[in-house]
Amino acid sequence: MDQKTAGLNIAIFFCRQLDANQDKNRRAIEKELGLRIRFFPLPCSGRIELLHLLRAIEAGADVVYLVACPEGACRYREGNLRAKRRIMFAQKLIEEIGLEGARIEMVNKTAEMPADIGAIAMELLARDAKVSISPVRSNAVASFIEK
Amino acid sequence: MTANHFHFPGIKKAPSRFRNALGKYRVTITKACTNCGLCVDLCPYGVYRAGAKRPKASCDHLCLGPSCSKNDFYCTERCPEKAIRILPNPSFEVLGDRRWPAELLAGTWHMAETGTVPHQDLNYKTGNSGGGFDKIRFILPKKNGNGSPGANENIATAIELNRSGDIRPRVTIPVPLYLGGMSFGSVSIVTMLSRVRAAAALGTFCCTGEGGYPEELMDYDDHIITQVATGLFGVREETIRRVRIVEFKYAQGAKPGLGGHLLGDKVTPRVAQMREAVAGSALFSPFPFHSVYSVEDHKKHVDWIKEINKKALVSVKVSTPTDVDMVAVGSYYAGAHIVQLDGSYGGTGAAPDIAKKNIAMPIEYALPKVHRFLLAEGIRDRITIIASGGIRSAYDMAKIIAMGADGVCLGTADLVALECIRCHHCESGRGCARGIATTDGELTNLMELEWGTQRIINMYSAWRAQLVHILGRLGMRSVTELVGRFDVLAHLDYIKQEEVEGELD
Amino acid sequence: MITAERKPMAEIRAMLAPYRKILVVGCGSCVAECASGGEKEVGLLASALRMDAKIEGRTIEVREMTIDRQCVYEFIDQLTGIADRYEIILSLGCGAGVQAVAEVFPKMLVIPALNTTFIGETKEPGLWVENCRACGDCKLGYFAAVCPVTRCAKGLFNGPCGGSKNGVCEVDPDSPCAWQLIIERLENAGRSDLLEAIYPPADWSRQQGKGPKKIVREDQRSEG
Amino acid sequence: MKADSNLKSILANNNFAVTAECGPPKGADPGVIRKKGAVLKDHVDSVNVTDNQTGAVRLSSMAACAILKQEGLDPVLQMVTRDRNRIALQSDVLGASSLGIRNILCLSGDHQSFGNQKEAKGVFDLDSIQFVQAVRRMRDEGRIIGGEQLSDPPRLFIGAVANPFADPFDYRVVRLAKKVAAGAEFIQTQCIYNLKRFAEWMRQVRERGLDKKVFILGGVTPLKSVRMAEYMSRQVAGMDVPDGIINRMRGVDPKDQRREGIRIAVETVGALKEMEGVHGVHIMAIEWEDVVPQIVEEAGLYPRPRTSEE
Amino acid sequence: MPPKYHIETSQAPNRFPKITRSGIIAWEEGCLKCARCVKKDCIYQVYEKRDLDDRQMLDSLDSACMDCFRCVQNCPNRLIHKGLNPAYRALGDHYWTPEIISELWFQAESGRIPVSGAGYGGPFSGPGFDAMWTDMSEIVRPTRDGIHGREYISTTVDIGRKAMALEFGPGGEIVSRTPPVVEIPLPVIFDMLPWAPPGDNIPLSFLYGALALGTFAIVRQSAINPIIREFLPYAIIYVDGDPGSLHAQMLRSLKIIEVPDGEDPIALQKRFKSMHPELVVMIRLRLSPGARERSLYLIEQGAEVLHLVADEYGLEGGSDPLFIKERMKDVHLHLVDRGVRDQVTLIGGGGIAMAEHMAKLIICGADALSIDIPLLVSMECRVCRRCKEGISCPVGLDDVDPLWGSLRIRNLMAAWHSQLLEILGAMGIREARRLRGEMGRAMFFEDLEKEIFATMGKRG
Repeated sequence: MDQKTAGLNIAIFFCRQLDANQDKNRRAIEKELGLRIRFFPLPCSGRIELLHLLRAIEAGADVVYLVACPEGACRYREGNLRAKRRIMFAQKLIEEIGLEGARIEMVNKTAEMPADIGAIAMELLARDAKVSISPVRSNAVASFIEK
Repeated sequence: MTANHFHFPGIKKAPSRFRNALGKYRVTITKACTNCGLCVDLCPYGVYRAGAKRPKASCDHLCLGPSCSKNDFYCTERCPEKAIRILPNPSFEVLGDRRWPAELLAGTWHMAETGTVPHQDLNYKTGNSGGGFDKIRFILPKKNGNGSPGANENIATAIELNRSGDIRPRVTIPVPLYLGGMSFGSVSIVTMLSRVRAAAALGTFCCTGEGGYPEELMDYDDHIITQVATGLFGVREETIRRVRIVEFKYAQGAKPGLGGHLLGDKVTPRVAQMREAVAGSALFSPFPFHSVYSVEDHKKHVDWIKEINKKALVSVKVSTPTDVDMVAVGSYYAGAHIVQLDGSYGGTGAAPDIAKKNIAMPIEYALPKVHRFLLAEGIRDRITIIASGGIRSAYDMAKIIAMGADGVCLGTADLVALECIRCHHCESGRGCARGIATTDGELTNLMELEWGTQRIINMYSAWRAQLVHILGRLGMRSVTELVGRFDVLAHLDYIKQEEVEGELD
Repeated sequence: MITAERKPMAEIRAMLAPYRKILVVGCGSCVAECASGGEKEVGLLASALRMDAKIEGRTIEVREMTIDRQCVYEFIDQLTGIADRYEIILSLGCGAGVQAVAEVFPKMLVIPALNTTFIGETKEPGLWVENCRACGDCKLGYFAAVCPVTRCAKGLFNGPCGGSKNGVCEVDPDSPCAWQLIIERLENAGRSDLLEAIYPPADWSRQQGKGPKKIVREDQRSEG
Repeated sequence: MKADSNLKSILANNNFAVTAECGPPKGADPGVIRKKGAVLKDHVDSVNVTDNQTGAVRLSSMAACAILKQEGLDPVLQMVTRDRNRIALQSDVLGASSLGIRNILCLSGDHQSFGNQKEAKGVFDLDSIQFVQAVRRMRDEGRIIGGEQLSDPPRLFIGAVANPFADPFDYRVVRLAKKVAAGAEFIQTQCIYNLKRFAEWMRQVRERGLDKKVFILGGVTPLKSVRMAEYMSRQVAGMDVPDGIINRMRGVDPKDQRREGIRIAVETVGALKEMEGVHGVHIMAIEWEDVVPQIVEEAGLYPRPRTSEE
Repeated sequence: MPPKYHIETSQAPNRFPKITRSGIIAWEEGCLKCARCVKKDCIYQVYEKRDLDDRQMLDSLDSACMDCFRCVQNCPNRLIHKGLNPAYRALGDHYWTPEIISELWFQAESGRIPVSGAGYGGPFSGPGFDAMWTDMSEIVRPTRDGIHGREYISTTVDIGRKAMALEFGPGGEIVSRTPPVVEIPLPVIFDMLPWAPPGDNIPLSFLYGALALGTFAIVRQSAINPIIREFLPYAIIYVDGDPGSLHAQMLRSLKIIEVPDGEDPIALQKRFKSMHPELVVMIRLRLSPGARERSLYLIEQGAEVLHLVADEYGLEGGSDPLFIKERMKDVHLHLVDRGVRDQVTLIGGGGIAMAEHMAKLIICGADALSIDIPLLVSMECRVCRRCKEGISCPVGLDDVDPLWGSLRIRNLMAAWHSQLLEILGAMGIREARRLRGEMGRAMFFEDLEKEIFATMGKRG
């Protein structure tokens, strides 16, 4: 894994339609990163709620991704479109308390991206980190890694 | 009344009680819609209803789905704004189970709503259990194309229930089916009455189950089978005298060897009064009859009923142990007119999962065993064999008759007609959330009697039409010709399409 | 229903700055419908406040509660025995809710998290539009059920001003000209005659009389 | 002090009236008003003073009218309902009359959101028609709204505005009729560039016989440039500048555009003079009052008749 | 008759929201807040009790919904849908199915038998244990009342070798030496786990559970530490280290010891017996095609108890492995045939996942069973086997509270016990000992298919 995101806690919400075998496919990265990475499968990305996103950050995630199907390819027609608007709303909300909006990001899968969620996660982690450790956890006891 | 002159009840549309019927497809109209109304005019199945801002796809359960694209009335293609989306209904995958998959449920709902077989691509014939009925097909001769119209009209579907040759009356039912016992308490009074009234309209019978004989049923005495079961709940000489058939329930396929159990929540004051028990306390029906430990004891029971009601036929309901054939013979010699074999995959209001899955054998095994054994004993013609426990469709019914039954007894299918979705929670809390298997006042009110009656009539009317169709294809003039005709059946594990002449259906 | 919008976080933070134990109270009625003060919004705001405190290294205790209606005492009573464990109540009710809660807890400071905006209608999901100003003297019967007080920028009773063009208001081109609607609807209904009448000045005393307005329904009042 | 309105006399004597508009300054210097008054004095019959036009704060219309009155002009007091409730409006009507102001033009006023006081509360206690009715009642019946008797009624020639170019078009005449019914005696219209539409409106006015009940003065505003023409066409609601006019402006050299604007204004005045039922023109040369004499002269409306009262 | 065996149960709440088969897909936008779903339609109050679990980001909507579909069918804007839950599908594998896992959870939480309405909704039959049905008694046979009845049905079984005949001395006194026998009140012992998160908490839960139930848990010799040592009376030590280090004092606190089937397990048996004659020695034997011969050999050499283990899928070793049920039948019938079956105790293990497997394996010839994974599942294990790969346990089993864990185990075993009683009662069998080898009281898929369906389609 790239060092760019080393030290960051990552929460990945993802649509299970992306990867039927998601449970197996994410193990390698779970093994490597331990509790620094958390996966939350959703039946559809449209099932994401603002509270999910906020609570993830509150619990100590530095970056929260929502990985969704390509636009226009949602099994429920509009799930990922709705998700996108919720993500934008959540970004604005956290900006109001002084966090970077970039801590929450929507990723629509593209044809170039790998098919399994573990590999997608690897790819996301290899990107340049847009943010550093969240002040939410650096200034307080992080509960993200606590169970 | 003879079956030949029986007038079958009419079919009337009886749409879903719920705002959104459940179908295989979901039709949505996007904001691009200009409310031109073309889709409303185009769709011959009435999927759309005109709306104030845009049409509502209020009946998308009637939609043909993407396969409609070959039709010139395909709305999605012709919508000027391309505002119509037809997608699989996401909820459909959650519905049902292996024995009653979503399509079979939806197909049955369709029959109950319209009285006709589904026009959508729904498999309404078999389930997805991977064995038994679901792997058995009829071998139908290839269509020769010159079947004269109306030829099926004279195909008889009636069966005789008293074949013993004794002095008791002959009882003929115009369809080879009657409705099985569901006690007052396990289902609501509306459900019970809907079934009884539908049975009366169809000229057949409905069994009370073990829970007494509510007075609302008395108008339908001639179409009621009253049940004497191991708890003897609500059994009175007076009620035994009212009816034409009395049924001994030894066991139930879903929980063979186990007693019945009605949870305290369902024991309302009315239920308690009927069963002569205390409201709010759980009721156990023991197993077995503590007065029956031998065939001789059993004969005494039958004699007792015959003594009390001199005209009634006696039916014996048993489940399907290893020695089911012996049980059937024993029942015959004890004087029963009807033996009902309840297979292990039958319905129940509540039973331990371990029993439902594991104890006793499926009806598909038991029935042929019994049929052949009775044939060998030379008494097959003297007794009526009714199969139950897992008969879900007209095809299951026809198959089990071909495997040796005279007719079938049904329960779950009726409930599905009443929009049961097989959530398997009949037993919990206030009972059925859909107001079918409940005694909760508010939930009971979810269903209307007329509607319930009509739904069941509609479904069985569609079943009868399918049975007639099968008999017609097989060149039979009566359902009695089908009994024990293993040769018209194929099990897909043992016979391939290439090995038969004709088509497998 | 009554609509409201969340205040900017900066304002809420400033008001809450001196306090550590905060009871965040939502309202399950109007403001829940317009997605500004229901259970979810309470959850979001509470989460944001907790994070905000963490960022600044403060420790705060936030409890979330949402009651069915903040403007009815019976529901506010659910806070009794809980409220006094907190230093301050942050109310996500409308102005009426905030004040009703304050009245029930005379010793507690109650501050609003919302700006109460208007009486409106849900036009479509996520879009609420004002259409009543509670003037207390409803004239919708003469104006084809389009309220000129609310929906005309100038509240004109006798026809559109000169700024109406292509059916939209000159003040807000995204809003239809109320008078255009009135005229169309009256014409469609065959009541153009109502357009010729001159409507006298309104009786605003019904809207702003002597202090807060009251409604009394004797039959609804209890003896006790 | 003149006993009555000069404008009223001109119109009553079947003269083709000429009025002009004068915007007060954003400051307290009375000299600006006096200067504008001097420019217009001989060439027009009356001068309208705008009331915080576009919602921007300016020297008060009432004060400016009083100054013009001192300078010997016949001012038309414009009063909008945006800024005053019925108490203030009626009080100011009495005040104006007491200062010898004899003409009033009742308007609702531009919405406050267009001005430099966007956060202001728009009053709009009355609308323009209710205001016209109120003034008429004060004058003719000596009663205020609500019926209380005045000791002395105001003496005012009551005007209102009309915009033939706003939508819905068919309703514009109805609204005029309502204003007339409410008591308006003269009407000044929005600036006319689309003569065809104005003519159609006048046809409807005549059809209802309104030209016999009220004096109609067509509004004329000289264009300074193509930019102004385009701006008015696009940005000002209720303004109709046809492409023909814009193209005509575009067709001349920028330095000659003012001249062309004047030419169009003169032609418009000419056309209005010929139009049945039009009783005069109202020239609104926005911050360009000194062009008014030229237009009046070129339109052949100079010199202005003297009225008998003088 | 011993006192009626009864297992105390009490509700042992889940630590995590249940993962259920389906989830609700609800679009929030467009909700009319008409509250039909909340106020009128949901009789389970799922919507009113909504809560978000931070650890799983799971909405209680998903775990509490009972699939009645009323909200789906009555939402005026049709905003509510249902979908299968991906996390549910990801539970376990083809053998340890999500259905099995969730039923185990239910039993461990409540101690109750899973009961439901409507007929069986599963497949007609299946591989392994699903290819057989158990019998019941009807009319012509005496029956029992099952769990609600008054008659006592015993589930006790014996572990040890039995003398086939007693020899009497001249004075009528018994002179034959009877080998030691350990009685367990339910035919189950707890086996070692094929995989598990590290630490003492899980073995301690097992040992506490064994103590409460009156049975035993097998513990590796190598895993014994001072904490585990406290529980040796409820443990069966599996000798995976140097037998020499097991001193007599330690052996005397044991009732049963298990030795691997190595070069000479009988020698090891003799060695332990010489140190502690009352000790029952079990020989752990990997199931394989050679199991019948090996079993016969060991019995002839004096083996007392054979623990025949399959893998976690119930399969024996080898290239074309048989399922435990088939191999158990094979071994059992072979030993019956050779007249030695009654001398020994056969314990089967591996792939036992449900209560019914218990009854079915006993019918196929086992005296008792050893179970493993279901005990872990009772503590909310999801059979993801992440621990096997060294990934942390998603439900934190390594720091589970052993008291809670043992309560869950007790609940599960109570439910299994009740279900065994149901099966025995339905068959009219009074004790579990009598069920062993009763293949005539079962129905096998292969036999029935041949008998019933093979003749179809044949004319004449």
